[in-house]
Amino acid sequence: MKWAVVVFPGSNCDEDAAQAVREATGDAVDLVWHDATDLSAYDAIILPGGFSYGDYLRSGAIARFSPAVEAVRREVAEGKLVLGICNGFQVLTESHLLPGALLRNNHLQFRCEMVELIVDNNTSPFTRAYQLGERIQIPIAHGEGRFHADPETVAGLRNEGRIAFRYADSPNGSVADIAGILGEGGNVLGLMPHPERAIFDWMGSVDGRRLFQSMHQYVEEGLAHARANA
Amino acid sequence: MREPTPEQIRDERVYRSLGLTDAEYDLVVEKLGRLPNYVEAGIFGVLWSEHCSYKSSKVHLRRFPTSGPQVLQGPGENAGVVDIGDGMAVAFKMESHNHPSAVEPYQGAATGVGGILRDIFTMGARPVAFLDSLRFGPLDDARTRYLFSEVVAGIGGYGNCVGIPTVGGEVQFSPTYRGNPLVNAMCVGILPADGIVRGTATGVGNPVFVVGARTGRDGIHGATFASAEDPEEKERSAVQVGDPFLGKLLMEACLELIASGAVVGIQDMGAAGLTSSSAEMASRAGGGLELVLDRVPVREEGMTPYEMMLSESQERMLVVLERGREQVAFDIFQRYGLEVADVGRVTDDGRLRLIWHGEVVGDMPVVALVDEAPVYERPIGPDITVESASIPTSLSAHEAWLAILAHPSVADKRWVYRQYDTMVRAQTVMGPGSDAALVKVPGMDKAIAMATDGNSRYVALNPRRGGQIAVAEAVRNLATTGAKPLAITNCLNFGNPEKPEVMRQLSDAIDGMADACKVLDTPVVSGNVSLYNESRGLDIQPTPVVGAVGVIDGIAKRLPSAPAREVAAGLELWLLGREDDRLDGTLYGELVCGQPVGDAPYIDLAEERRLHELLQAIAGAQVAVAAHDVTEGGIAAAVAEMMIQCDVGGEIHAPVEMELLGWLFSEAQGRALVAVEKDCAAELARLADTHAVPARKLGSLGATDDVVVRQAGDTAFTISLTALRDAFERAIPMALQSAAAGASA
Amino acid sequence: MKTFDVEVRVWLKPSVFDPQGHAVEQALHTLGFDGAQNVRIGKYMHLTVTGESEEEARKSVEQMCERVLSNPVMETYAYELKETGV
Amino acid sequence: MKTFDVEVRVWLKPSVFDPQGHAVEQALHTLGFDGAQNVRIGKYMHLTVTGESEEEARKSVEQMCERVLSNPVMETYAYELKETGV
Ligand SMILES: Nc1ncnc2c1ncn2[C@@H]1O[C@H](COP(=O)(O)OP(=O)(O)O)[C@@H](O)[C@H]1O
Ligand SMILES: [Mg+2]
Repeated sequence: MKWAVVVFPGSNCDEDAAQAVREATGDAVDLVWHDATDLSAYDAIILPGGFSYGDYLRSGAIARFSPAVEAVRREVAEGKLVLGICNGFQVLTESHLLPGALLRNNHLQFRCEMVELIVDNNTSPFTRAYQLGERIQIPIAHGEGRFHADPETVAGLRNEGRIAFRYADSPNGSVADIAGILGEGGNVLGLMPHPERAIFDWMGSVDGRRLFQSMHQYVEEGLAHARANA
Repeated sequence: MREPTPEQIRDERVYRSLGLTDAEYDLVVEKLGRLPNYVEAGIFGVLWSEHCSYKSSKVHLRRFPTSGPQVLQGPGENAGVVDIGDGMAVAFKMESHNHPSAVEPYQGAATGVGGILRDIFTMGARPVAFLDSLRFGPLDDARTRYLFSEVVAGIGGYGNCVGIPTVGGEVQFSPTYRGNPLVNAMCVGILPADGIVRGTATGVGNPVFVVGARTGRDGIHGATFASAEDPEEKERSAVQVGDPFLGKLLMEACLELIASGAVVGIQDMGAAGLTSSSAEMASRAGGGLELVLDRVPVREEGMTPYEMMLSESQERMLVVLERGREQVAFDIFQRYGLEVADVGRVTDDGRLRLIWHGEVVGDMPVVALVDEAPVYERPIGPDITVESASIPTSLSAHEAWLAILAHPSVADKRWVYRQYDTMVRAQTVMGPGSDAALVKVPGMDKAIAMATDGNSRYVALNPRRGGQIAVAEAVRNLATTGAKPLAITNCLNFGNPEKPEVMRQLSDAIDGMADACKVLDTPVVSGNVSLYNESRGLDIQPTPVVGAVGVIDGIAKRLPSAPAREVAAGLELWLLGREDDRLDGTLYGELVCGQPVGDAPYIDLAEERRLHELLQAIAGAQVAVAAHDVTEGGIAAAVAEMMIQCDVGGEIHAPVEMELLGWLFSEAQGRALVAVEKDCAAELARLADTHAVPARKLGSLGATDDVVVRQAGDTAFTISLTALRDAFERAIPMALQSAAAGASA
Repeated sequence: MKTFDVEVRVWLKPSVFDPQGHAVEQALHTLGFDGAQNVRIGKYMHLTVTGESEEEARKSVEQMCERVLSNPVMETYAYELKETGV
Repeated sequence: MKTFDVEVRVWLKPSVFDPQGHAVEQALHTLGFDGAQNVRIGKYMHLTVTGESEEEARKSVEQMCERVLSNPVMETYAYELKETGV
């Protein structure tokens, strides 16, 4: 399978995401500039962390107008996998590919540290390699990660099993301790923590690997299936 | 406003407001062979300022050792460069942003980080880490809490956004910094050993470009006022605002441009903006530059040549390209949405010539501007007499232990560094919280080690020995992780150089630093001097800050500063280095007496070097589980820090012949604490023996949840690890609880 | 073509917690401004726009506000517009 | 005791560079809002204060603005105040 990592002006975890994909899956990854208008050649697309457009105005607010995000929208409709990490999650909510919004942390500070997450869904293409209820260690690094949505939306997310990860101990005041959510079709995941920073032993955790491996497995199975049917 | 004429500048002594003394003005007239006009006088003023010309410190800085087989680029360029083997090199430098941070802490700190970042990537290096060394007054003061909170937010605000991890640093608090905080930022970058780019404007006819942000009226005279004595004057310079987003794009575009091979020379427009970048680039090439100011992209209408030359707008670079390859630059910068303007060309007549509206508005010999800037042998005060003091032991060991861990200089700095992205780039092997940070060289089993240090209490008491200790501590931090130290950078933060006693401190501290650099084989490859750190006539304690860089081949060898909790119980604790019970220069002494007392702590540089070599050998042979150096707060603090970090108590034994209190809190140098498995202890002792370093089993981890101190077989006292942890972890957050009160929205 | 001065205010909906407003309120109380209550902090933007008519300019400002300057998920906006130099 | 509604606007002094305004302006142009110029972004604050008289309330708001709500080194402010429920 083939991965794309979209690079917006100000993205800064693009290389990190590519390194993680290569390391965890051995797959090929392209860094794709934000003016790309066609991403149909890729099986999975990552919107990486960073500060696209300096996070000015609101994080993700300007990046969402990129041609690449329009291309992402089309691929989402096609059922492709799209993973937004940190700033990528913010871009996804700003572009309404995911519900809600990410607001300034309740303590007003940027916060970078290892946190514990609880896996709340292990049937999605992103989480199938985890156990339900499993506690995993993944670092966060954000100033605007407080997930907000109106109560009906949150109830909907809960009922539809679209809360993928929750914080064991919320570092930012997110509603329902939400750390990551799935899109309606289950093929979009946005999460504030950085799985690409939990890949090697020396990073202090390797729990991020399985997220990329889940995606790999899911896509490869689909590809194998398609080949068999062809 | 009309600019004063050359005659008015002379008659009304306008040059004084431009930072020139009467004698300096006369020298300008002599060098020019005529009266300078306003823009010329302004240019001389900033280039001959303390900040740009190092006129008070230059004669002393020459005493630093600056060469060695590992040095690829010593002082004089935008940053120093050292070889780390396997074809790779690191570029690094530290810089102060003290005065801007005192006026507007968030932006002052942020632009300090942005400035040092540009110094690194101009060398052709990919920046991979920041460190920050901070000094503030005591936290009981609302203004200090505001400064501290905002400086930390500003460092994070810039560093996090540009995507470079802040992996280490230090913060110390002392009344000496109440009116004059220190903000020193260090940046480290990686480059191929044969890929160094320099800031030289060579090749007659080559085009010169201004790239990045537009030039506005920000910070005009920042460099001159940074050196002015009058704090009111310092404040007059307009606040510069950093744009980390633009900084990130500029970095990527410049690195791409450098990789294209079209760059002849490149330099950051830091202090004194276009003036210093153009003059310095021409000076290094021994040539000249002609700038057409009408072509400089400006942010505001009606800007004069004077304003354009002196503006300190952030995120700008001056680039000389190979003629005929301009299109490469246009293409790259356009893709990043950045402005690029062809503003002039390289000449061979040795002059900096400025053209505006078709007229020559400035024409000065480059040599006079840069190389022949005045150099002062300022009067130096008499030798500082140092006496060892007997320090009252009025604080019990128990009380002192808690008080020292709760002293904000020693206490846990997590409140600070968890506001920094310490892991972006996904190469951080050890971040803040360890003795030195380790950042992997991508694709190699090799990491760069780095740390900053500088204890002004020692320098205030005994500048020479304090200077030695500043270097030794920084370098020891590297060795403690198992890394091989390579070189240092530094920031010399001192008071008013016009006072002979300050010059004595500066001169002696430099001698001490040089002593240590020689013995420890860590030459000085870059640095920065910040003078006039004073408020209301009171100078700060002399504060040389050292940034040390080393390398570790094989990251599995690294030594963390504490064992993992699961393996801690049962480990033996060993002390490497000599036993000592003198309280000279200690934090204990300062807590008891309310000020630094006695001599600086003991140091012997030869012993120090043997310890560093031993630590590397221990790491190389993978004999130990963890190592932590013994510094402020002595053995007591070091032991507590290790136990708090692994969350396991233990016991330690003081030698019979030592005064217990002194032994616990002595800050004698050249020592480290090592945690080893029982089976490895003999090998550790053998290695110590071959390196001629005293080594003694100090105690062990586990067996108790508290910290038990024994002497002569008896339990001297027991202190609760929980109490120590609370003191250590809560001190800074608690002091800041009311910080919101001082902060503006 | 006419030029208009525009002031846009954007603030969080009442149902959304505003930690910054909360922190400022606390700071005000600490400093003795006890009467300060219900502090909410939003954005204030100033810009100029051009248009053939005021109506056209308003339309364009509204579009900017809805598409870019505010996020309806958590924010509300208001603006004022007046021709410059009149 | 009377209660007043207060709106405070804080913005960067004209000589101070506003990177956020600059970036937003560029974004507006990319989206086709070519006429948008001179974008500057500041803060908009809403609060209530109490006071015996309007004069007293104004004095206290001015103090708040100078000490907490704005940073006089680089910002300027303006405010409007009116009695609530009147
Ligand atoms: N301002 C800071 N920025 C980043 N890290 C910091 C800062 N201050 C302290 N630290 C980190 O906290 C740890 C303890 O600092 P310090 O007590 O100064 O260490 P040491 O005594 O070993 O020099 C170190 O890992 C250091 O890098
Ligand atoms: Mg240390």
